[in-house]
Amino acid sequence: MWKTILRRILIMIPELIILSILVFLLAKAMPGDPFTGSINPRASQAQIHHLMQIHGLYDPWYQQYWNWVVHLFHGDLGMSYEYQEPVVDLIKQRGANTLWLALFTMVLTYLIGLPLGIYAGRHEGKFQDTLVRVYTYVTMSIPFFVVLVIGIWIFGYALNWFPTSGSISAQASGLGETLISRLGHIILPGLLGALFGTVNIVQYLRSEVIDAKHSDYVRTARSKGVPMKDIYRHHIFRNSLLPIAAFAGYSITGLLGGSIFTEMVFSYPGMGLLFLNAINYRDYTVITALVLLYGFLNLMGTLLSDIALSIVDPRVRVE
Amino acid sequence: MVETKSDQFLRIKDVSTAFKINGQYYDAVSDVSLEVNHDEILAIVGESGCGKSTLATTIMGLHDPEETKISGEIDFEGTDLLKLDEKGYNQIRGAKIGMIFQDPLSALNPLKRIEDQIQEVMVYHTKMDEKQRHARVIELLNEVGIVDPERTAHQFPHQLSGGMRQRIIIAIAIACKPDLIIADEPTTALDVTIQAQILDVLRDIQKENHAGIILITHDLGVVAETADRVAVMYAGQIVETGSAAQIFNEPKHPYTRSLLRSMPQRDNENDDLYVISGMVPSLQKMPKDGDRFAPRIPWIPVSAHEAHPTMHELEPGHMVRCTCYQNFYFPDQVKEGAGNESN
Amino acid sequence: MSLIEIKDLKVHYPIRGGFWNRVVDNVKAVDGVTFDIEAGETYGLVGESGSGKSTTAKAIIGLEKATSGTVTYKGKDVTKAENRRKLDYNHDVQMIFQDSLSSLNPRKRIEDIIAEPLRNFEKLDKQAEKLRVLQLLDIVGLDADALYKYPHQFSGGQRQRIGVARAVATHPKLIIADEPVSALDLSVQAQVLNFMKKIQRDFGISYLFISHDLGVVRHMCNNIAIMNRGRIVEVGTREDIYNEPMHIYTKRLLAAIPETNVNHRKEHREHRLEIEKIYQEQQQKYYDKDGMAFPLVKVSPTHSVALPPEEAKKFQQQAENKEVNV
Amino acid sequence: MKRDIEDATSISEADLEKLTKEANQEATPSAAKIMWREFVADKPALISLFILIVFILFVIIASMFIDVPKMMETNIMGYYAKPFTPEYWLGADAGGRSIAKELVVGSRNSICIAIGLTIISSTFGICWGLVSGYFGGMVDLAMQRVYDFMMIIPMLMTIIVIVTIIPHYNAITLTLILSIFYWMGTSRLIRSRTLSESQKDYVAASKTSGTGNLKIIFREIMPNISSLIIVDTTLSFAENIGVETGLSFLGFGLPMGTPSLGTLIANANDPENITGYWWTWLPAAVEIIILCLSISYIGQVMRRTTNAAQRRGQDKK
Amino acid sequence: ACSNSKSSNSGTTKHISLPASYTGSGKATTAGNNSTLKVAEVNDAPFAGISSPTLSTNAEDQDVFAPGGSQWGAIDGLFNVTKNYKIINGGLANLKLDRKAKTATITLRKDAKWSNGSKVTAKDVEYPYEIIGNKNTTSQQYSSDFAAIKGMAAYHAGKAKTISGFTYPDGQKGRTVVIHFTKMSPSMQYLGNSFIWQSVEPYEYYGKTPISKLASSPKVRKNPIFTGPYKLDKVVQGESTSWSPNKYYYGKKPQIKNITIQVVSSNNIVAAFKSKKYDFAAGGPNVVMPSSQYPKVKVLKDYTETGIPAMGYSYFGFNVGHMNTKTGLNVMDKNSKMGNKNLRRAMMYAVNVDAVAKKFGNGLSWRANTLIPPTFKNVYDSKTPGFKYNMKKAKSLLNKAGYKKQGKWRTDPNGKKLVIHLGAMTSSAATEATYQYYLQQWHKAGLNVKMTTGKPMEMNSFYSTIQKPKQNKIDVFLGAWSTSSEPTPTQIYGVDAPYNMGHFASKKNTQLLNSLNSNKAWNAKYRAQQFKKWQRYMNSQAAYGPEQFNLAWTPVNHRVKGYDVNAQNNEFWSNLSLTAANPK
Ligand SMILES: Nc1ncnc2c1ncn2[C@@H]1O[C@H](COP(=O)(O)OP(=O)(O)OP(=O)(O)O)[C@@H](O)[C@H]1O
Ligand SMILES: Nc1ncnc2c1ncn2[C@@H]1O[C@H](COP(=O)(O)OP(=O)(O)OP(=O)(O)O)[C@@H](O)[C@H]1O
Ligand SMILES: [Mg+2]
Ligand SMILES: [Mg+2]
Repeated sequence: MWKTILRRILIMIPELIILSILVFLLAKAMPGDPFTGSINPRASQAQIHHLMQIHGLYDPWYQQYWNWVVHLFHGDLGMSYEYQEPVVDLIKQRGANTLWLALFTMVLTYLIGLPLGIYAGRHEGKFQDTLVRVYTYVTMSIPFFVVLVIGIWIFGYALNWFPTSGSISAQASGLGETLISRLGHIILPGLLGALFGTVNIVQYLRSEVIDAKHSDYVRTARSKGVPMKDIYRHHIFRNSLLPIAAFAGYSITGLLGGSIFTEMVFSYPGMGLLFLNAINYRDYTVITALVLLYGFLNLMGTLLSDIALSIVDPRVRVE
Repeated sequence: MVETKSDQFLRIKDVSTAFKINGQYYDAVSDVSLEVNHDEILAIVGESGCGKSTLATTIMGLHDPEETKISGEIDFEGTDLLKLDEKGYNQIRGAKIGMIFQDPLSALNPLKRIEDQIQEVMVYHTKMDEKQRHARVIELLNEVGIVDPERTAHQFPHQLSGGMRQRIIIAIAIACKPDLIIADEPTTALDVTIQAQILDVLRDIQKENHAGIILITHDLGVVAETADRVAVMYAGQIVETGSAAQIFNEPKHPYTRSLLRSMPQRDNENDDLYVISGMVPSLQKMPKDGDRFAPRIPWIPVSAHEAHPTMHELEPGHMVRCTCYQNFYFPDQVKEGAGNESN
Repeated sequence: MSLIEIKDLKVHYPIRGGFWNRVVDNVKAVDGVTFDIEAGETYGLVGESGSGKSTTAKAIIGLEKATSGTVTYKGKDVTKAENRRKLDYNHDVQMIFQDSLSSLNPRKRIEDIIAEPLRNFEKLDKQAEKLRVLQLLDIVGLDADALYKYPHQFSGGQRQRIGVARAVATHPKLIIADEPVSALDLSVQAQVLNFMKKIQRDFGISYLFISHDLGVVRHMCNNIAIMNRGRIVEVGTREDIYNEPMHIYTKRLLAAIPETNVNHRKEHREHRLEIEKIYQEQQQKYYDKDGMAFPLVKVSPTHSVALPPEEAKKFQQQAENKEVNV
Repeated sequence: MKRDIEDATSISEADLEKLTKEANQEATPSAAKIMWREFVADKPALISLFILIVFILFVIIASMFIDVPKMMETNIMGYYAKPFTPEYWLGADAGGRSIAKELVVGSRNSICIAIGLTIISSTFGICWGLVSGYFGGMVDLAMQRVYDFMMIIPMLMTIIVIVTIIPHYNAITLTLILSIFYWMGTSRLIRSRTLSESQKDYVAASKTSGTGNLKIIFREIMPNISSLIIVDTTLSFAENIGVETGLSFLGFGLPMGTPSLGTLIANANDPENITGYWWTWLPAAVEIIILCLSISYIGQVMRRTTNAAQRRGQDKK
Repeated sequence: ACSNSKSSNSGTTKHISLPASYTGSGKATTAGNNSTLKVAEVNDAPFAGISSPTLSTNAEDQDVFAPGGSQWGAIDGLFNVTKNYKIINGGLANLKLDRKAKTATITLRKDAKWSNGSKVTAKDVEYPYEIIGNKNTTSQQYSSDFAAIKGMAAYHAGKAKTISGFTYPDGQKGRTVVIHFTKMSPSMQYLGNSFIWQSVEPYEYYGKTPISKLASSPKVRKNPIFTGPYKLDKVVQGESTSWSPNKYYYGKKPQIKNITIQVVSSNNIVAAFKSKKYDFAAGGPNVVMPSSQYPKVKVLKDYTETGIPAMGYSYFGFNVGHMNTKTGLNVMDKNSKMGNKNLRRAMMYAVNVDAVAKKFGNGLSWRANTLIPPTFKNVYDSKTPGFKYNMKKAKSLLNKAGYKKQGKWRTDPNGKKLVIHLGAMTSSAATEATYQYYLQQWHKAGLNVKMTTGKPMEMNSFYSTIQKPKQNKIDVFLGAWSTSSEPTPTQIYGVDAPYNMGHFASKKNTQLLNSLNSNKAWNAKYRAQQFKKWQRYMNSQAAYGPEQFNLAWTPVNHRVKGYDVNAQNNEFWSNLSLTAANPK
């Protein structure tokens, strides 16, 4: 088991290296530089050259890449040009926000999705099932950002139930108030994200439940005299839930991807918004760091899922 | 061989099972009557699609009531199973009737340990505590011939070979010492050597528990080796029943005779085998009336068949459907080389 | 000269493991198999599940790469792909599969299925091709209206016959039949077996007939090889095997065949249990310390058995003596 | 004893025509026909199909009659004109451009991108999956590594970076860029099906019949997973409409002067526009919802058809 | 309240005039003043959070930390000013310029204190210069003008540890600093000039933090100290700041207990005002409320719109030369495509900026007539006509200059095909619509004008193209400048200015620009006169054509009293009070 994980991690390393080079080159290939954007007539061209030199932006790319890698190993992802702050600190702040939102969304997603999927599967073909399926159909057909825009407008502005921007209210002080304020800011985006994100879970779970329902081992269980409701509990739910639980690793990465839309619409200062800004400001260090980080998270997500699956499913367990 | 009434603990009377296909019901099992006695193995044989499994699952009450229509009477130790509700059935399934399925891999929950799967049946039908149940599991595994029961109990289905899995299924079926065991093709997926072992196990269990066994198979060899009584099924109907000796030594119904004749045996080593022309009709194409086997013996004139075939008792315990057996002959016995091909 | 000679054929599958996922061991699916098939005969290959029958068949026809050993056809080693190509090997050697449904492409019409080898090996024009397909259908006893149907519209026996028609299409010299009837009902099985015999009579084809049903093998084959754990433990004529089985494994296998004679069922069972007991006792003796069978020893001109070394010596001496005598 | 095939049968060239005719009468309807029947049986799906086809045709034909550069010209007088006027019957946007016309052209652009993206990425994904799954071994291993690598690339972010790098991008380049990142799902699906399909005996039969690898892949295996391909392609088409739209919403989609459903919906970025100038975004949003709903409905029907076909295949075993 | 731009005259067109101040009716209440003033910072990205005006590079940071200074744009500001941004006494420090000695003496007031209670010292006045000039600084403020301070160049090159041009008559901890210049400039009298830095930095408080690390240090980001009326309570990174009165503030006592400034994206701002989440938008005279939102905001009953002409303008630039990289001077190319003055003028006349402003500006923009924004009333030339739409004139100018029509398009005077490329940045839909409009107008005049890449350019691509010393991809471009409170345009249009991206250079231009900083210009009248002369000259050359001026505006909630963004209001924050506990 541990060996497999370790081997997987070893395989990850070259992938990460290639990704980092790719990302680095892509970022470099973007037009403009971090300083032209904040063009200030008072700053002389010489000063900008000076700044470019300090930041090593005139070096050949491999040199820059090498420097970057060396720093990376010291836990230093460089300075954000725009924010004048170490990228690590920046990502820590924003990452915490995104993580909050992502976790909250995920919890909600599963809280909504699991019962719904099971319910639909259990009542396959009945009215309730049709209702759930209509919900999944419609949600699936609306682009995520339309959901967000309509959601923020109704609940944020028209009804004024939820805050519409930021991650915390400016007035909140003290631990309790801070927590409540933070929660208040992620409820709406989290809920919208969850409503959207449940679709896959519901559909997957529903068909898993239906498959399990018709499986031979359920027939065996019935022939043992196990009442149907216990069969659901001990056999069907368990067997259909486990693969889904194992896929949680993947769904985290999915959520992180979706965060770009959520954060943009809700002006929520997380990594997605940071990325969009970094793109506009040509904040290379931030761009490379973020893409690499997301790549790394993707990797971890798959790894986690694999591990979870092998724990959960004896068939893929490695002896 | 006349049995007293009390020995017949399972009496199936005029049971029909119909499946709903495109809104209409079609009989897969029609008017089947059978008895099973204590201490006996009743084999049901027939080609694929004859309704053997359907009959078995009907007895077990495993059909979805919305998709099937079942009529008749299944008297099991004094209760009519078909009148039971789900709750009542659950007290019988596993406790009084055990079932063994054909595909031993898919019949086990892949995510549960062997031990848990065997224990489950005890949880619902006995008052044993965890410890007792474990002891019983080990006992059962020994009984079905598993060499290292403690280890096996702890394993998952995929870690076992096909023969071992089938033994587990048997262990589950006999865990509560049921009076009746229904084994639906328990050895079809297995090698001959393992098949022999499994059949041995079944027989031993039956002896020990005085259970009755319904053994479903299409392998006549298996029947000949194990069955006390045989019921031959064709197209949802029983066409012949009798003791093993009656069926194998004096087969009467054309279908039984055809089946036996199509087996490769020592005495027909160098000849062509006999081939039954045509095939089992699908449910929708099942003839409503008359002898269902008639289309497959076209050289026998229609007049030889009964219009509404019924069972005829030839000897005590030996029953045959339709009187056509009296006029039956194999085509090559009259005309050389005719009709041994078909499609 | 034999039609095809298989010599010391080995097929090993690597088992990967350890930290670097390197090959740590091999599954010896086939481990040194030697036999010849004569023209026009049916050669039986019997053994329990996993003994390597299918793998042998696949290696012979070229679906599986042989790890070592040779398969000699027309004087060339056809384990090499280029030799197969040069000889148009698959024109002469064809295969019938166990699962008739899976061996016919469900998306192709019968015409295209049967015509496939024709299109590859004999460039016929459209009309001639269709005619040939119709003739083949006729040979296997199917009507012309099967031409544009799909495999799933046929019964198992009919499908297996379509498989035979395809195999026969190029007029091959050898057909390898890997458990052609194990999935079929009794009556259908009879149909197909009859059929294979008829074709053999008509075209003089050889079969490599693989099965684990000894009853069927007895019905079909002249020469039989018993396989166990990747090796052949006993070879001989039908009579050799059925009447004088010498290897404990063969004996056990034969004893396990269900007997249709109800009257002797008790005796039969006792016999089986006895053999089983002997098997459990003598098993050690008949296999080397790796659990593999010993090399074959000739016990009669037609009969060879993988006997343990001590017993083998006896026979070897006998043979030498005979040679001296001659 | 040895005979030729001709000798073993009574059928000769003379019977050919008669027998062919006989065979034709018994010929089984093709899969396409079965699918069509399924559609006819399912009225909502039929309506969906009808809507979709008519809509796509309408959009493509109608947009031919629209002079796009002229349409995209600013008409200062029409600034946020209200809908249901003779000139702007769906109103106008901030540039005084007719929403109705933009909708037609935008739909065409979005749909064409989605079609292009679907065709390119699906074709690539299918070929990739087929080759990888069929050959297995080292080929598969190497291809899987590439796949793994593609999977860890944060897609949306990388697309945004690439879009900002390319100075002169248009609908075609955008489609190509997107295609780089949207083949993996398909390829995985196809690969796993190909793997199991390759194990089946008919592939072995083809090999022993002397058929070449490529022919086996594309003529034997591919038709067998065609139902999967059709369903997957349909569903990814629906998804792909959203891809371009989402990017345009973020501001990294189609360039200015090329309207798309996404640029239209992006009008809703301003919550005030949602009510104030609802006509600027609502029609596009409704259109997307209807399109995607119809497509997924069609996809469901196709999925059902293929399942039924499979079931039918297995029943007679 | 007074409105500065009421007068519209020949040079400009009509536009909405908004008051620069607002006072809600009723009396300020304790409940109101004890509540929180909610200010919205309109920005699509989180702010960077650099509180130091010396280090920060963007307007958002200046805005969210504004209560740390007495006025907008004057965090830790030193000086009070007049309505023309002329420095006067009475602020944190007084300024005395000595032209003969070439010194500037800055004297801090006695009660000048940081919000942590420590004294503002002379060193604090000097420290910004060290930060700006430091070799490893992250500040982007260093300009060539600083070299006029003695020793600055040496310090900037890393040759000296200190800047020798600073002396402290009563020690570094004292109250007086004398800056020694190599030359004096009349612009030194005005706030925002590029010789004298306008704010202080807490030297002691920063302690040993190296200058290169200053921008990321918690002392700048998390717990900065200020000299203004409010002290910072909390900063939520990138999102909001909250403030309470600074008891050490030297000036007028602030009345409101709490202020929060929170980032709101431009898309959401109207909806936010509609649901009364904010009192007004941050930025004061530089507030950036999109003009497209004006009609939606105008209808809000509980808000009154205020506005002031923005310190900036947009313009058309024509590429007429290149930058000689050796000498660092811009050179005009006589034969360049846009070298013909009449062609440029014709292009200016062909576009109806009035119409554009009216339609897209919602009345908040108007056609600019010159390259100096009207806020600077003393130097702004309202009489210059600019380029009022006149297609006839445009055509005749072209005809006269020899741009004859051949087929659809005009050719250049040599009969060669003429294709002109317009470079413009991606922007709002409305702005991009105006690009299309301009193209249409030029086409009507017979000029084949195309967008450089066929579409608006992304900002970075735009600048990297146009800032090349020599380029021929962009012939005409649309740009915008915001100016500091001292509008001398030398660094934009000077012969050595790198931002003179059209590379316009002429003797007359150099001469006029030099005269703005000449000795004579100490005379305000002369200076104003030269400013106007320059404006007229630029119009006649049309190398840069003014496009639009606009109002910086914001709605102000009716509970707010004393909102006044006029320059002379040196106590912006202290003058504010509230009449209710929540926005009405
Ligand atoms: N759930 C069902 N719905 C509709 N038809 C069914 C169903 N189950 C079985 N059938 C049909 O009923 C008939 C009898 O099926 P059954 O499985 O009982 O046959 P069997 O004798 O057990 O055959 P096998 O030997 O193949 O197991 C077949 O024609 C089958 O197609
Ligand atoms: N591709 C493979 N990789 C690894 N092991 C394999 C592979 N194919 C077959 N084997 C192993 O080789 C052995 C022989 O398999 P083979 O299929 O030849 O047996 P068989 O005699 O045909 O059995 P059956 O009767 O079940 O068809 C088995 O143990 C099997 O697990
Ligand atoms: Mg069955
Ligand atoms: Mg095999």
